[in-house]
Amino acid sequence: MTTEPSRLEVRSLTKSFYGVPAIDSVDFDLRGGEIHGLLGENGAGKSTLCSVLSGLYRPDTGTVSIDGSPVQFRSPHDAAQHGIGMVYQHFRLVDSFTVAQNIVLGLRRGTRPKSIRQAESMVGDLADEYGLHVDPTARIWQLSVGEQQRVEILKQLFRGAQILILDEPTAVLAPQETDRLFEAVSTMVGKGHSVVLVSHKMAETMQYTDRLTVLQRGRNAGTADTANSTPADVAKMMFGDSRAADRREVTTAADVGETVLSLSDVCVTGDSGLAAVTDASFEVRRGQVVGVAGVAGNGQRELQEAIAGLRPIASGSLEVAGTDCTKTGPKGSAKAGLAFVPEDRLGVGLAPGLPLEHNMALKNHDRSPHSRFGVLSSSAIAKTTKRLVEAFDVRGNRRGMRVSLMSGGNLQKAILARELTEGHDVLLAAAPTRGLDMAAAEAVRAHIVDERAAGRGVLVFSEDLDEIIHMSDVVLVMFKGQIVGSFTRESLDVDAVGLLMTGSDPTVVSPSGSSIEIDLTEAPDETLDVATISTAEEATA
Amino acid sequence: MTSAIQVTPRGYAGPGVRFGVPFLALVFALVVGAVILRIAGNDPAEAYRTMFDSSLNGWTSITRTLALATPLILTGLAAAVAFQMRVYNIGGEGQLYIGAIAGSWVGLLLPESMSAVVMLSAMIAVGAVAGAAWALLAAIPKAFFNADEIITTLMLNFVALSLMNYLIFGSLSFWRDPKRTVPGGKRLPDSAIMPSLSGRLHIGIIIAVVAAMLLWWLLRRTSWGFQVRTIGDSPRAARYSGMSVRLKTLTVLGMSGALAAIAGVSEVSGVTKGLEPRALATDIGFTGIIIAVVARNNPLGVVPVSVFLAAIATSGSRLQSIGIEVEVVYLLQGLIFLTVTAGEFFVSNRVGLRAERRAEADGGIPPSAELARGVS
Amino acid sequence: MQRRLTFHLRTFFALLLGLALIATACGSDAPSVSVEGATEEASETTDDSAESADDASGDFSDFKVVMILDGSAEDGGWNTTHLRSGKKMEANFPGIDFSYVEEIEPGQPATNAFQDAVDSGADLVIGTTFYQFDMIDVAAENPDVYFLTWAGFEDQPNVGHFTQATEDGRYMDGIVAGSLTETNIIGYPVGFPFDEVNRALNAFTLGAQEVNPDVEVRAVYLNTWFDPAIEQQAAEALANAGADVIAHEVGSQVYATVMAERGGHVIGYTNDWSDFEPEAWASSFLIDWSTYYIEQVEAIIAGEFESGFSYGGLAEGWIDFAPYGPSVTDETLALIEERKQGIIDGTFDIFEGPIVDNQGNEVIPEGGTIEFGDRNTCCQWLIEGIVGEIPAE
Amino acid sequence: MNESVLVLSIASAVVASIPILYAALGEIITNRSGVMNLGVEGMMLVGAVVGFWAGNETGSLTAALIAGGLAGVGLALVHALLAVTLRVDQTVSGLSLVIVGGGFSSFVGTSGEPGLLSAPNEVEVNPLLPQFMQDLPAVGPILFGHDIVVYAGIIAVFAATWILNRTATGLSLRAVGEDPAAADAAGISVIRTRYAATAIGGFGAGIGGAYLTVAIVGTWQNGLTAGIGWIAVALVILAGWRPWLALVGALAFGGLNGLGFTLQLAQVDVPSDFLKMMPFIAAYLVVILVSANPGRARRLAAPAALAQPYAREAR
Repeated sequence: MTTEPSRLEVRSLTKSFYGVPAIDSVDFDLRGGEIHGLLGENGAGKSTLCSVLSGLYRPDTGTVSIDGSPVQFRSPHDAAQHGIGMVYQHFRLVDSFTVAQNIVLGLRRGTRPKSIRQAESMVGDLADEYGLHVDPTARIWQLSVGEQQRVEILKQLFRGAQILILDEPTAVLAPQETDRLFEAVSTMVGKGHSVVLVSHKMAETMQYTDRLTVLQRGRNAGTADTANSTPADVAKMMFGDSRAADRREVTTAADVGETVLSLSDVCVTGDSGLAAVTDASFEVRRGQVVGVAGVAGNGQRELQEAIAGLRPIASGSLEVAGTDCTKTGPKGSAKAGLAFVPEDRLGVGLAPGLPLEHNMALKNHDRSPHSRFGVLSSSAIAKTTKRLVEAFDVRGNRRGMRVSLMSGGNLQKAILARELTEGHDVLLAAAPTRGLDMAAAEAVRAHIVDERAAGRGVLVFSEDLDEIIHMSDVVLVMFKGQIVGSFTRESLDVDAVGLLMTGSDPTVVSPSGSSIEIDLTEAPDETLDVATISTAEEATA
Repeated sequence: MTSAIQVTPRGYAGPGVRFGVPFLALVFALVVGAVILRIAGNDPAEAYRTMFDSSLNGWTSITRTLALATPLILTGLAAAVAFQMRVYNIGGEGQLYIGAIAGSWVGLLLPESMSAVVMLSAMIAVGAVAGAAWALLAAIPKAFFNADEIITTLMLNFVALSLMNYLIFGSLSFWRDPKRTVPGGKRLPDSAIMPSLSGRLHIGIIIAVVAAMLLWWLLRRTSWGFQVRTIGDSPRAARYSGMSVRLKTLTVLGMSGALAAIAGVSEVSGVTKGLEPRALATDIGFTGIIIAVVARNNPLGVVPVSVFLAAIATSGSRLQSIGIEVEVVYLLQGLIFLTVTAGEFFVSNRVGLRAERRAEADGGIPPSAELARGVS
Repeated sequence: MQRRLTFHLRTFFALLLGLALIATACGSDAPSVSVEGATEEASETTDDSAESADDASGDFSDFKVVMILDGSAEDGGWNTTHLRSGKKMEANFPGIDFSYVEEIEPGQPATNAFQDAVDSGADLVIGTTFYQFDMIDVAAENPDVYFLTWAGFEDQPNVGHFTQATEDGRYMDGIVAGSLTETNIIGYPVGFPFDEVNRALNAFTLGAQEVNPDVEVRAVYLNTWFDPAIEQQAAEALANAGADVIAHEVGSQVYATVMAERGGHVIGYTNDWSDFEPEAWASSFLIDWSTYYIEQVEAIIAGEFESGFSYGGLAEGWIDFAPYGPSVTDETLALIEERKQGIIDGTFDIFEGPIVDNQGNEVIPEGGTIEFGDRNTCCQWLIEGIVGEIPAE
Repeated sequence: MNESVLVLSIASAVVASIPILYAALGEIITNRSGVMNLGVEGMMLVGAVVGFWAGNETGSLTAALIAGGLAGVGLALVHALLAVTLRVDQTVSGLSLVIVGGGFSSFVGTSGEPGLLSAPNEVEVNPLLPQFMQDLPAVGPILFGHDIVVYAGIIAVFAATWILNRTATGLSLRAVGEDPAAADAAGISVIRTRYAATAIGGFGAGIGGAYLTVAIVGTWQNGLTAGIGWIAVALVILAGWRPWLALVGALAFGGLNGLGFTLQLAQVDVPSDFLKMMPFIAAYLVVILVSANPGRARRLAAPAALAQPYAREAR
């Protein structure tokens, strides 16, 4: 396999944004019939490289060759013509169209089916061939995330893609769905396709790829055969030093105190008018981190919004630090002692087009000293900003500059600065480290753990199961709007959590959705291995 | 393999760019206008000199330009305050008519002997309330059902226009002067007419400029304005921080409607002196929208932009007397709108033949996902 | 590809630069022309003081008249009529400086236009539509300049108002329409109901009834001053309802087009459109304000201007007629001649009572009439035989 | 029977609806690609003056319509440049177009010597179908008595429906209007599609304006369209961006003024000002009703990316 010539050859590719290179003189080779992992931290240039390869961006300098002949892509269509298909992390599907319509969308005359019926049957056949089962007549908005991803892959295969680029395909998938995905990927490779697997998860990269390339700060830090590499080698390529090994182990639980957040039978209605959260009951106590695991789109966002007062609670009750906040709205929850770090940093947590000063005063602009009788004091606001920026080491601000120009890590620190310096008893943090580089994520986790040490309660939502497992004293699992599992640190079973996240093992779920006891000794060995691997990854990462 | 033209979003536009680009756009419009004038067989230099003479050269010219600018400032402010919150009130035109109808109603209803101060205050107050109420016809559906206000306010313009026409031309209403041989509004009593400052310039200009300063202060220096600007930037961030988007939608659209309506009161009271649909339906509201955009929704910017547009418009009859078609004025106004709004692209984006290698102050690479959210 | 793009861009900028240069070049040689014009204008203005010195010589070059039109001078209707009258006046005073500005909306633009006219040294400014409120302040501030404005009502010593006796012409048009209709339905689209229109409509119907007592005149109100697309629909609606003659008010040629299509006849309004659809063309009265304009200029020069209201019809020479269409019979023409002479002699009175309105009220008793000078405030009623109503409160 | 007021009124209404229909169809295509163009009135005015001029020069209906259509395209491309390439706020750009279009049309119309104002109409417009069909009772005048442009307009409705819903081109167009990023990723040029759709919108409005002058009114006047373009904008919303509903709406609103006059003649007193409000009140109410009822919104609502500029590099 390793002796085959390069299908795709990239030489000294550079692409800049804002005059800053996102990738800088990158070389990259892809052989026929291989799965090639592309690793790197966020911002290392993985997405930019993929976007150039798929024709979305035009590089500033450098060459791309396919089967030895140089090519220039002026559009994604051009790239597709040369057999490159890209599956984005955020799917590029038209929600209101059917699966078949999405797949034939944009095909030129001659390559597209004659009718939509024909398209549907062709899509059906293709799906069977690769084991990517999905109903060709279904509309995209009716499909699950995993199904939508299959549509994306089918779309590329339908267009004759020989080289498939999968951009963090497992980020949105439950473990079981991940397995199905890689089954399909190995089918593809078996049929002669080459696959680029973009990831920042070392475990899956080590498990599934033939070779891997690591990008670091926009440069190629090395390419290696996976079989000959160890996680430690790869980590070294990613970070350049052993800094990642410092990842602090979570200390034992502090003294658990009184209840600061309590939900009983909370039901919430989603945007579509259907129930998004059903009968959620749990509590968070002082000195405790409660983590909620679950695949995105299972009601987490609605539940967060309900707790923060942004979404009405249809039935049930909510208490923040002893105050009933069922109907008090965002101001009420905040006043009762809730600090909230939302999932969407820009747009929810911060007003992206406004300066940092404005954003630092977002929640208390109408109180003294920031304003008196409705009139703002810009000097008081500037003073507060200065204090927060210094306390939380927020960098990259310039007077009058819109905050959206700051990096993700600094934005998250800014939000934490604002949320954690007001008097509060409980922190609600949603996907607090998503999209952050390793150092920034670590700083954010440190702040969260400090909260527990300071005797406050923390409720964390994350799609990163490892993060949840490492930080939490109590792990809750959400599936289809319900809390389907509850584990203490002692009772934790990673495999059971994975199963519960996909809703695929009802035998161990008690009817009421209350906490369940799982005997660790009964867990199959294989599962333990997975858990061990992921733990190892986190340890090295 | 470099592209010839490279467009990159400009994160931070300095004052040179912010003021220089519109200025260049203006020059560009004037050059294109000159070419058109030349093609039409006119002398561009003479045309532009005449425009300058009749609008800005000398106190008399300035007063008439300011008089023409008065309603434009107010409708420009009406649009600017709504646009600050990204509520697109396209209904300034209709709100102006409603203000004119309500204002003249008060002026005709109250006893003539009433003092001018009371009379004018009552007219402005009732006109503003009526305009706000008319705007609420779009604001309430917007606040409660998220009904697209661009369409609702646009549609209400035509309803208001027909209503005003009906009052004067279609019926013998309270507003119509039965003694007139040509349909027209009853003339307002002297106490209901805005006192002149100089020539045609009436106190409406003071109201307009004070409104601009007040609005600027409200938006920039109060917590109300803080909230409006937050909502304008990100309604979700505003809701997250406990602001009532719904209430602000109602108050901002209401305020916007009130400002446009005051433009209507100012016109009936200071210029037409009665409800005269033909003189009122001259696209003052629509022009206000474009003024607000050119002024980047800054209330203080609305004033000079309005004055500038008024200066161009005021020269119509003088241009004719040197043999230039009056249409040239409309054409030139349109060109200026187009080039200056197009210029905004060059304010928010850097367009060059090659991408510059210039590090942003941030130093880091903004992850593309963050960028997308920042831009959209 | 990119090279080509760059090339295009360069060409474009070069072209633009070139155009700008041309523009400035043209600009730079222009001032000599305009300076000349300016000095001319200036000398005129300074000569104003000596205006009454030498009018006997027949040179009126020191007298300046500016006419302000609310629509296009080429509208073939109201404004064309005014301009035609103005040009006749111009021809009457050799050397007189006559100019006009068009498309001046009422409101601030009109006020500015009046002010501009005064500033340009006009001795007389003529406003051709209801500019009353727009010009009255300018008139008050410039007592040395004279103003004439159509259908005004407030008096200033230097302002004259005027309205034409449309009924004198409309009666004759009515005779033509009454004699031509076969369906006995005559369509009469009007912009808005107001005194002047009602008066003309009444006179028209009286004329039609004189030759055809069974005639029904159907009025529709367009609720617009000028809007050919809507006028077209009104014409269609009238034709659909059986009208075979349409007598329109201020408006466009669409009525002629529709009537020509349907084989009917059209009666114009102060336009000679006999060439447009010659077969359908029947008649039109014309307004000629030149008599009035000439009188006023003479009075101003003689220092005898009298402010106030003037009303003129056939006898005063304000009303004339366009050529009649081929379908109008000699018999009809003879009757028209008789009635014209009668009005001029004072032996025929259009509004001689009894006249009953279409609500059944007697509005002019037996033996009564409306005095000529009072007619401009008539009518708030429509006579029997008109299908249509004046909108109520 | 064929002389009855009812039959004749309906026949007149059919013709009067044609300019609105063409303009609305064009705007539907434009909107479906995600571009909002409020400048319909301006494009119609430009189409009207250029169409009338071309008809006057050539005497040909086809030449008049094509010239008018192309003039509309010219102005539409200005909007495309501003709204698609330069990403100017589409509402503002559209409003500017109305002002520019109005100024340009009156400039062109009055600049010549002699101007178009006094020019006669040289274009002859004849019914398409044989006389015996036109003479059929009731259906003759209503359905068979019209010129080719009327039938072409109705064919265009079906063509537009078919293209939008049944062809790959329509699928691409709708994809650009629903989710430009997805369309871009599928290899569809968002910019080209939006330019094309905006140009088609301009062509429709231009033809509508030209037909109004040469076939209906027969003269050119300043500001001739008098709000028809705005009615078309309202109609597109009312029709929920569907061509066949636009046809129904155009027939209803096209005949509205005529209906007003017919009612006046029948002594039914409905103030014509209130009739004129109808399309706008209807569009206002429909927008509110659709928004108030989210369940139906999915089927009736605007293209998801309507009025949103698209920039690939910004993603």
